Amino acid sequence: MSETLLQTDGLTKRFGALTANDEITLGVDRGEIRGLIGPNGSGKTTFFNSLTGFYTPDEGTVTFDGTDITGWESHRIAREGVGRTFQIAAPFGNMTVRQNMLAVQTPKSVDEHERAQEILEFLDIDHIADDDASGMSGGQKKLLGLGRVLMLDPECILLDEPTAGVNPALADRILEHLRELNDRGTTFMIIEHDMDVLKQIVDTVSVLDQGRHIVQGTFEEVSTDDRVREAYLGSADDDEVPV
Amino acid sequence: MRDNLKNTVNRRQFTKAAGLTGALGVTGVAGCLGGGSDRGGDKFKFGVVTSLSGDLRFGGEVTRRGYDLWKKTINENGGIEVDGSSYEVELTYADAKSDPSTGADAASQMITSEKVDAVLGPYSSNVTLAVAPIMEKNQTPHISGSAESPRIWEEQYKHTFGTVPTVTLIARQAAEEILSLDPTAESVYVSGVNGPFSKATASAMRDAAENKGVEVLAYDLNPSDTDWTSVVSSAKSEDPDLHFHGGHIGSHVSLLKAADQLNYDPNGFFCHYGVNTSDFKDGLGGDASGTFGATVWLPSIERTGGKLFGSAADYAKAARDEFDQSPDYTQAASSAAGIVYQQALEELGAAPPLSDTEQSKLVSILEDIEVQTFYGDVTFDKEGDFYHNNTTTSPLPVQLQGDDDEAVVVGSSASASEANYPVSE
Amino acid sequence: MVSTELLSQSIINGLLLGGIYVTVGVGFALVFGVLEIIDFAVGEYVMLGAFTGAIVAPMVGGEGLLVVPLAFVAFFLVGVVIQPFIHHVTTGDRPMPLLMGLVFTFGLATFMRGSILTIFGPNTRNVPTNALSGGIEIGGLGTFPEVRVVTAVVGVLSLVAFMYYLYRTTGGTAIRAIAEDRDIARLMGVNINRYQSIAYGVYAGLTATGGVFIGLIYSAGPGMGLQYTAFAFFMIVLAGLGYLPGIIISGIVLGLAQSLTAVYLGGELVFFVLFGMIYVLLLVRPEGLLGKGEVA
Amino acid sequence: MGTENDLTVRDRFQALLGRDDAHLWLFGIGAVVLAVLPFALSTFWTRIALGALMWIGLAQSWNMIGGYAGYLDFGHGAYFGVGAFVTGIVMVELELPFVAGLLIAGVFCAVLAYVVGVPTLRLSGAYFAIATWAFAEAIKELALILEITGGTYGMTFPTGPGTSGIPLVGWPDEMFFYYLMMVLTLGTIALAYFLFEHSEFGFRVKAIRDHEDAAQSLGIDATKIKRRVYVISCVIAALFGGANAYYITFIHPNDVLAPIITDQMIIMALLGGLGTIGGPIIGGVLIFLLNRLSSLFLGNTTIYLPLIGLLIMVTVLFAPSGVIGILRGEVGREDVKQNLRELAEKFDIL
Repeated sequence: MSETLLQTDGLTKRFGALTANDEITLGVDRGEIRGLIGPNGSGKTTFFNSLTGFYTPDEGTVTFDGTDITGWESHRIAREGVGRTFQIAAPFGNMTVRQNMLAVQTPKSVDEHERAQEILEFLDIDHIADDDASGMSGGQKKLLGLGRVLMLDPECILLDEPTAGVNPALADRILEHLRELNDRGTTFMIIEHDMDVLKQIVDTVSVLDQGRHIVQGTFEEVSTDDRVREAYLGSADDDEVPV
Repeated sequence: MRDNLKNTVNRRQFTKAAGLTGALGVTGVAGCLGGGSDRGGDKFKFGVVTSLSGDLRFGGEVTRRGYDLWKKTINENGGIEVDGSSYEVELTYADAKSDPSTGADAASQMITSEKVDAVLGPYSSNVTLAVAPIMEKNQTPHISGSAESPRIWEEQYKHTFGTVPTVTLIARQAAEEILSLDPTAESVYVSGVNGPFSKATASAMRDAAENKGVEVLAYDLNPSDTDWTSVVSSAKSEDPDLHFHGGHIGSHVSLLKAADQLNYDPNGFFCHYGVNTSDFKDGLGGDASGTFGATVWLPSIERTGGKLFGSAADYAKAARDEFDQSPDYTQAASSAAGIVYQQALEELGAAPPLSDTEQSKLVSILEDIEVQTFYGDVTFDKEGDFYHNNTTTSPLPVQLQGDDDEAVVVGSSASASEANYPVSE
Repeated sequence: MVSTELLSQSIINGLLLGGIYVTVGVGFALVFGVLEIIDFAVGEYVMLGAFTGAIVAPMVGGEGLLVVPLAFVAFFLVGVVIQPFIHHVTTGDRPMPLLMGLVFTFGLATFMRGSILTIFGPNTRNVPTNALSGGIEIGGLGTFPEVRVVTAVVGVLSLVAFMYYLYRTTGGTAIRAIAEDRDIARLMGVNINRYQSIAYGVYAGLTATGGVFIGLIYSAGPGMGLQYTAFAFFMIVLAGLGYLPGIIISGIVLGLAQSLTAVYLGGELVFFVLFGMIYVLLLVRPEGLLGKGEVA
Repeated sequence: MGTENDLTVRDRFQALLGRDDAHLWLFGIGAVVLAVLPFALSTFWTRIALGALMWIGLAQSWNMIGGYAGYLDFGHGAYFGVGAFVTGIVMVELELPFVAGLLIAGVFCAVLAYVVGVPTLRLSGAYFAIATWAFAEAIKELALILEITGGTYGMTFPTGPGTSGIPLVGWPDEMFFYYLMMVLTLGTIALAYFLFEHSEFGFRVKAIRDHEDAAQSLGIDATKIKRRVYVISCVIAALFGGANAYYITFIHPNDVLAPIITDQMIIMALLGGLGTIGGPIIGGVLIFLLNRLSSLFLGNTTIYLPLIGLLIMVTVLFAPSGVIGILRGEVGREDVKQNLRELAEKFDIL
């Protein structure tokens, strides 16, 4: 089962003189969990944004499940089956948790109320379903962010630091949920700084440095790779060197 | 400034303000109380709808002075005499804010809530056109001392009357006289504000020139708050003998200032409405001299009658004593509107408050009325384009002359002074 | 006058009209760009300045120009006192701070306009000047009205002075730091309250000064402010939000469009063309005419 | 804490507001009260009540795009005016009854709003606000120079029996217009309630307002949804414009297209409480009554103008979530004190 689900080919995004993504060619297989790492400013979030239609790439293509989705509007990409979360998990204000879930544009055939209830139960936040979403804890907000994406029933989910700022117990729970979802067939690509977290969950890791895709491999392969060490040591954030 | 300070909130207003607070949010309750329907029978009560704020507050202020002065004077003289007893006059005001919708509500308030005997009209044609239908529906008499727009009379409202001849007549007759001054003008540049009254004025000026066979170099309408240097530059390059301008005081001031700044100097400027107001003279700060205008009334004018005020001069003195400013014809016509009611009520012979049938009778009396006042003879047309407009009072061309920019009559009439023409600074 | 002279005169008129708009736009651009305040009262500072001219000038020998420094100082102080209120409603945990500031200043504008109308009445008042009257004729080109020329020069000079202050002085640096990031500015030890108040005070003073000149050109009246509020808004978006020198360009564009439309297309069309142009320009160039503004 | 007996009036009120069906109850009771109200009122107070109803509806229509969708529409009044003129043109030029005019005005403004919305909604924040403002000014100027609108002479509507086109309505009087406004306003409130508070559509609108990127990533087509909200809110303003024009009988570009129309809608929605159903209702009633009654009852002074200005400032200072915030108990003595303290700190300017 090594069929490629999401493939970028020479994906390039420039901001004026700065090239944030430099000809990134990268494929994610169906059913895998892919980690995406790199020093700060290496272009990880930009890559997500280019993939999901928030930025129009200057060059290159994005193919999802055989369909060229380059330049599509983000909501269309989402409906096509690529969900994503943001680094900052902000619920929509003035609404309950459940209403946040119902806001998602689900496929017409789905009974959204039923689905929302299932997902909330799956994530163990159904007990606060009718509370004001703005009153949730940070970790609960992350769960809600994940829950909203699940409403789309996506084949592939891009997660931007799913456990950042969440207490360890809740972080473990989130990872547990991800694994379970992966077992059911969902493909993931995860930006994560916490290498302990990454180690537990990913199948393979892609490393970005200065906008370029420099290495891909298993966690062990990558963590011993010289280019990766250099990339991290070369940057100011030496605390982020993988061990 | 002084007259405004005088109008600080008095006790009656204060009571109303207090009542207002109560009325907020509980319209229903306030409605049942009827908000001011507690009128006694010892006074004639008139509702005044005029614009004290909004775009047309200049004129609104002038009409208010006219109505106020009439009320004050008649009450000092004991009031309106009906069948041997005298009844004082009470005015109740509403600010239409130059807004037809507010004006319509004000009219309704006067009739159904304040239960006035008659209404003195709003300033500006837009508000008049919204108020008049309500007068029709309620069959309440309504005289405006300021409505000069021809549109109002075209609508043929039975209950609405006006003491000022429509501007179509005023501007045209004055313009024709000014065009006859020696040396006779061969060309004229007509500008105006693109507003209902001003456009009617400018087009009457244009018609006058065309009637006299004078070449009209341009007929140039502009938004009121435009920068008038463009008009002045265009006019200057056309080099007309005379410049005619239809607008309100604000636009005259802006136009003449721009002309001064650009050294544009035709033989004369004729502006209508309002060269004879202190607003205009103050606005130009001494540069108003020589400007031509049109009027139907001046403090110095001789008129045949003198009901309430002995003569134009008497009225002017009373006005100056009260407001510290010379009255212009709108103010005079507003006071005259009151005098017309006074005469009509005397003829009607009914004590206040007037019943519906008495109000209808009052309207019939107004249709046939002939009053001789300090302002001139007032009658109302019974048919035609000027239905219910007083076209009897004759218009005159004036010019601001002398050190204090006194308006004097010029042109062909017997009492006319020599015009400063071509105008020299 | 031949028609080329009408053309050159119209261009002169347009440029000088643009100068008037610049005097209103400069301060406004500052409070928008630096304090992120959209001040609905901007036109009312113009009105208050013009009124100050009309009332004070007769006391100082009928010379409106002498009122200028007084107007600046007086409204600088007014601005310094008002700014904390605006600052307060546009910060903290309030929802939609942009709108809060807008509505607060809308109330402020209503208060100012209503107070002047109630106290001084509706009359138009002259702001006298003996120093500047008439125009200087330059053969072949046209007439340069003295008072308008001085106004335009003052407008441009105050822009230059502003730029100098912002980029060459400590206070200016502090203000720019605040514009970049309030929290960092605070960490750097900048008393942001003081500098924000100063910036707003300078804006109020300058706009009122512009008002004195506008009073000299036209006259003073309680309702005159509204149109300048509109123009101030249009000035800063055409300039490109946050890009101060763009104010000159937008002044020129607005002034010329107005003047040339009036002469060559018809006076009635002036504002239709002007507002239509602003709308279309915003759609096609939201980053300002020069493309140097920030796009929200 | 506390038993039933300890509840204060405010607590009870909040409890009532908190009930699921409270809104429906309030709406039902309100509708009944409104329906019988004119029988208790004089003609004048009926007019005032119908004016208040109209402004509630207008404020609510602005609240849809401004409060729920978060787009500061400074040109909303343009649709009020265009609705008025289209209704008038249909009645005067085509000699059709009012109902036809109103329907055509609604359809016309739907198309206009769609065409305008496509490019304009690409802008956001202050840009959108100023673009819509310029658009509205341009529309006003256009109406002043067009022949068909009557230009600067304005337009007088046909009145009298038969002009309404509604069976059983003779000469349309205050009662007729009252019920017309009542139907429009209650319809607007009901629409706002079901659209924005009780449907996925409304959740999506709020999602876009709060976090447009996140909403997009959840499959929500923000462009399409914003355009829908814009068109709906504009059509409502147009319907009120047409109804009001027929009621006033005379319209002029300087009146029905005045920027103050938009300003009032914004102030009402904001002071009442943005992005809520109750806010524009409370704001609309309060501001309209304050404005109208003060100009009518304090008719020979303009002192009410600065007072209204002060009121607006004080509300923004102390009740940022509007009057509805006060009713919800968000503006207690402590909050005011806290507010004053924070304000005082900002005076640290020496």
